[in-house]
Amino acid sequence: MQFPREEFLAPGHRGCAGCGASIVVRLALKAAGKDTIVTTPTGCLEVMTTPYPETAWKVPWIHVAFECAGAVASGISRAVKALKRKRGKFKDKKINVIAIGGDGGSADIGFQSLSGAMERGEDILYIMYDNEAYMNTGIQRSSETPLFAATTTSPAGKVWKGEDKPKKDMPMIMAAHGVPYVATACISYPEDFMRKVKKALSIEGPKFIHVLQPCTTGWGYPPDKTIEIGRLAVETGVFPLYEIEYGEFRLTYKPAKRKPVKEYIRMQKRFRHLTDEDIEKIQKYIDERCKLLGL
Amino acid sequence: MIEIRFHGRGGQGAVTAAQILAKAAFYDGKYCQAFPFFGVERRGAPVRAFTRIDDKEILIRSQIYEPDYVVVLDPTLLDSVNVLEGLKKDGAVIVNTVKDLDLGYKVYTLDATKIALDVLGVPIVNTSMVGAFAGATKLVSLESVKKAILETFKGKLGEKNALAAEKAYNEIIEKYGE
Amino acid sequence: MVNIGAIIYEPGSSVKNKTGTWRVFKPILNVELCVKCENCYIFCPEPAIYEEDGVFKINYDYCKGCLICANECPTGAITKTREEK
Amino acid sequence: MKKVITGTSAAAEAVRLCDVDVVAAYPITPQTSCVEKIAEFVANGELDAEYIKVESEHSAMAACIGASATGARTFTATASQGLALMHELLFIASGMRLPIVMLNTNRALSAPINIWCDHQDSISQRDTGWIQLYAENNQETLDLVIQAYKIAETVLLPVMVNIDGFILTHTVEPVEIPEEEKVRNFVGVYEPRHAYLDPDRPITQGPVGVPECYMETRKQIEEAMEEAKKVIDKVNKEFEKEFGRKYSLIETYNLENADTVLMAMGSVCGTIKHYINNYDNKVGLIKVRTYRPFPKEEIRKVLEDFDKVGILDKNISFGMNMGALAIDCLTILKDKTICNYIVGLGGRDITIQNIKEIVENLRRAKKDKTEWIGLNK
Repeated sequence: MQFPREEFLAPGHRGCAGCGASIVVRLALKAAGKDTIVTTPTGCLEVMTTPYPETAWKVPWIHVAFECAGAVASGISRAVKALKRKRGKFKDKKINVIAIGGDGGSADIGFQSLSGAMERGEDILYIMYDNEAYMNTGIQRSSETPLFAATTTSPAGKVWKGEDKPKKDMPMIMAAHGVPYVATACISYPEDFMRKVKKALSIEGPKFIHVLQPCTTGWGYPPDKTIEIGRLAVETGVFPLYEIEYGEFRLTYKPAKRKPVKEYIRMQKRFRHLTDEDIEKIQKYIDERCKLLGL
Repeated sequence: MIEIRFHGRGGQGAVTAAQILAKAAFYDGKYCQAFPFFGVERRGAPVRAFTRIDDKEILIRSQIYEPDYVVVLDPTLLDSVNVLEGLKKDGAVIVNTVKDLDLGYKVYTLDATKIALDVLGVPIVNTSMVGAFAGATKLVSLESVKKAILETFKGKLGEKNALAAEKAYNEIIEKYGE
Repeated sequence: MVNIGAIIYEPGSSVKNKTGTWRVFKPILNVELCVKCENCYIFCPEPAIYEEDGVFKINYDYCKGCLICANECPTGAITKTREEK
Repeated sequence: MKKVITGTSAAAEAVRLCDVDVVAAYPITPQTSCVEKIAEFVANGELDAEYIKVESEHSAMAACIGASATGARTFTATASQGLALMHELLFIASGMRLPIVMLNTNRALSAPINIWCDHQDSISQRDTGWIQLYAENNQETLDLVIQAYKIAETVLLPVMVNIDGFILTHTVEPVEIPEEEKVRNFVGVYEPRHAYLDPDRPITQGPVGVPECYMETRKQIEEAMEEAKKVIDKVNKEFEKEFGRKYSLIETYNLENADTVLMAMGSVCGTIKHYINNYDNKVGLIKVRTYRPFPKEEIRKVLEDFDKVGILDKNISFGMNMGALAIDCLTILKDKTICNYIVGLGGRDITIQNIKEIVENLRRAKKDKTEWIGLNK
């Protein structure tokens, strides 16, 4: 495969060395192309790409607040519709309206606005880039923080073993809205992610892609391992890749043999407090989930 | 300035009656204002609505405390609500009832429920009572009342309601004279 | 002068910010060993790897030295060295 | 054409006449009938707009921001808790300089929950960088919404048109509805000059405002507010020329005959005028129609020959025991006696008797003070 060479995210942004969020954006926009408007809620991505007077974005982009990307994207999408119909603007072009929000801005504080947009049937693609905690404010627990992961608000201590709840199942919640397309993806599988973005954009109505994005700072691993860890999340079944198209579930990647979760866990500082027994609990949880999905 | 207070129950259309009366006054070339008592009442609860009519622009925004007229859409309210509260000494009351009433004021009564049932098939008396008010007070013309009703209710429903108002108007004239 | 509404009219103007100075380790690409799998290109978070005249190159003005490229290179064509400052 | 309609209908008519592109709607008493009426217009093809049935007021404002930033003319309406929920986004709308127009139907804030009128909701948003206009009646409501688009799109600031909940929203009275063509010529088509999301011109809106630029953005908003006074004045005059109804930043009533002056905003001004006409023609009124930007010079000028003023406030700044209008006037009327009358909170009716009490109290007053009028014993 030859990846499209056009870049819509410019270098010079302030992301950490080894940042996965910028890889999400590069891949998504290579798939979406030029005729795209992006909105990003408050978060790492917004902060690292737009300190005035410089912007890394080469597509029209807007940030409004933390909890309203779904509504902002709705407003953009409807404005494009109205201005096309009433004033002949945007010519005949199909304009992609994409929201790219973190797990906090999407699954927590932005959940209501996202749910509203999905339920209303807005013609938007919502990409949740999931790094499993509030990285922008310094690694606090979100509803996407996995079981036993230590964050600054779910620290490992004498009593606590880190986060006490598994991840909130966003793609399934989004699918329950009856939207035409839901998918999971991981930056370590760029062809798969880009194919899903393209497919989503070919469908009219609300679309949701949950993309796993390892975070060197928040997860505690050397920056060169961002892609390797993402790959392990998929190969261990911790983060299965699938899509739900018009209600039909389909695995898009099935590892020949799932690797032990331990391989994934042991690479990350956020899990370093765990005993083999604890990891066994995670393994059991993941096994059950994989069984449910046919993995 | 003439001030009118309507008493009804939630769902009977007292607010609409006040608005139709205001519109009728407007069609007669007058200034008008109509508003409900801003309550949290639901269907069935006693409600109030108000209309002001004047030859000059109406500027006042306070509620009505000393009405010139009181219109009672539901006779059961006479037992539970002081419908005469603040009514001016020379004021009058128009009541939907089959009984003869002695309220210490000039009273006009009619069986608006019967008119409503005959004409509309439902016991909603608001339009009949506006017709009765026009007949009793001559403050607005029957023609304008009918026009206001036709503007408020579209099509057949409007025509039926206009007819109910006319019947009530005539019944009052018949009973109390011009 | 700040633009009205703090709007930025120059797309991709972050290129003015040379993030290459952040680097501790420097990736070196040996073109001889490159099989053009594009891993380094597509996984670069900056992006600081580009294709020119049929070969991939690293733009050291922006490369922050994360070394994802080296980690993902299947042939060992990218090696790390200490940045000499 | 003159029609007998409510205040919310009057605002909805204005939205239709202004050919608004995107409407975001969420119900809240006493605003709801406004977005219901607009829904009717859209459903019947009388207004060609995208109507977004959002799931909260927060999303209503967020959708308006997104739509306005894409170059669409936008509208939403709210009240009380809804406006409070929008709070952070109000700063964003003005900070991004988006000409959004919003109807706020003034209503008290919880707790205890209260659906009736006072000005605490909009006054609490005083410093969000929105132009705030207050209407006295339904005609003014319609006229101000039309003018709001022209003002907003000229100075690039959002405009909040405030009307008293129930007192105007649920009251019908005759309103002149201008011809559609005339209004459309008056407001024109919105052509965004600074902000619109378009792939052919990829701009970045809402970036990180680092300390090196943030303060300048605040100064620019302040300058736009100052400019807005001139623009509002100009739009008022153009409106009068086109539609015959006269508007100004502040309005005076019977000041020339007055020995006693009251100052107020919104529908209570009507009650005061009624009082003047029927009970006491030695009272004058200053009606503040444009509250932000605050018409300092204009107020100072009309009060030149008076040494005291009675200011009615339908809001209270807790811990100051004064309302906002009076507090604002403290700074511009340093040489005058300011008597502040807190009235009409949470739907407490403001009666003719109350006005009389205020006037008598003011005539006796020797120094600054605050009185709560109409409290139950």
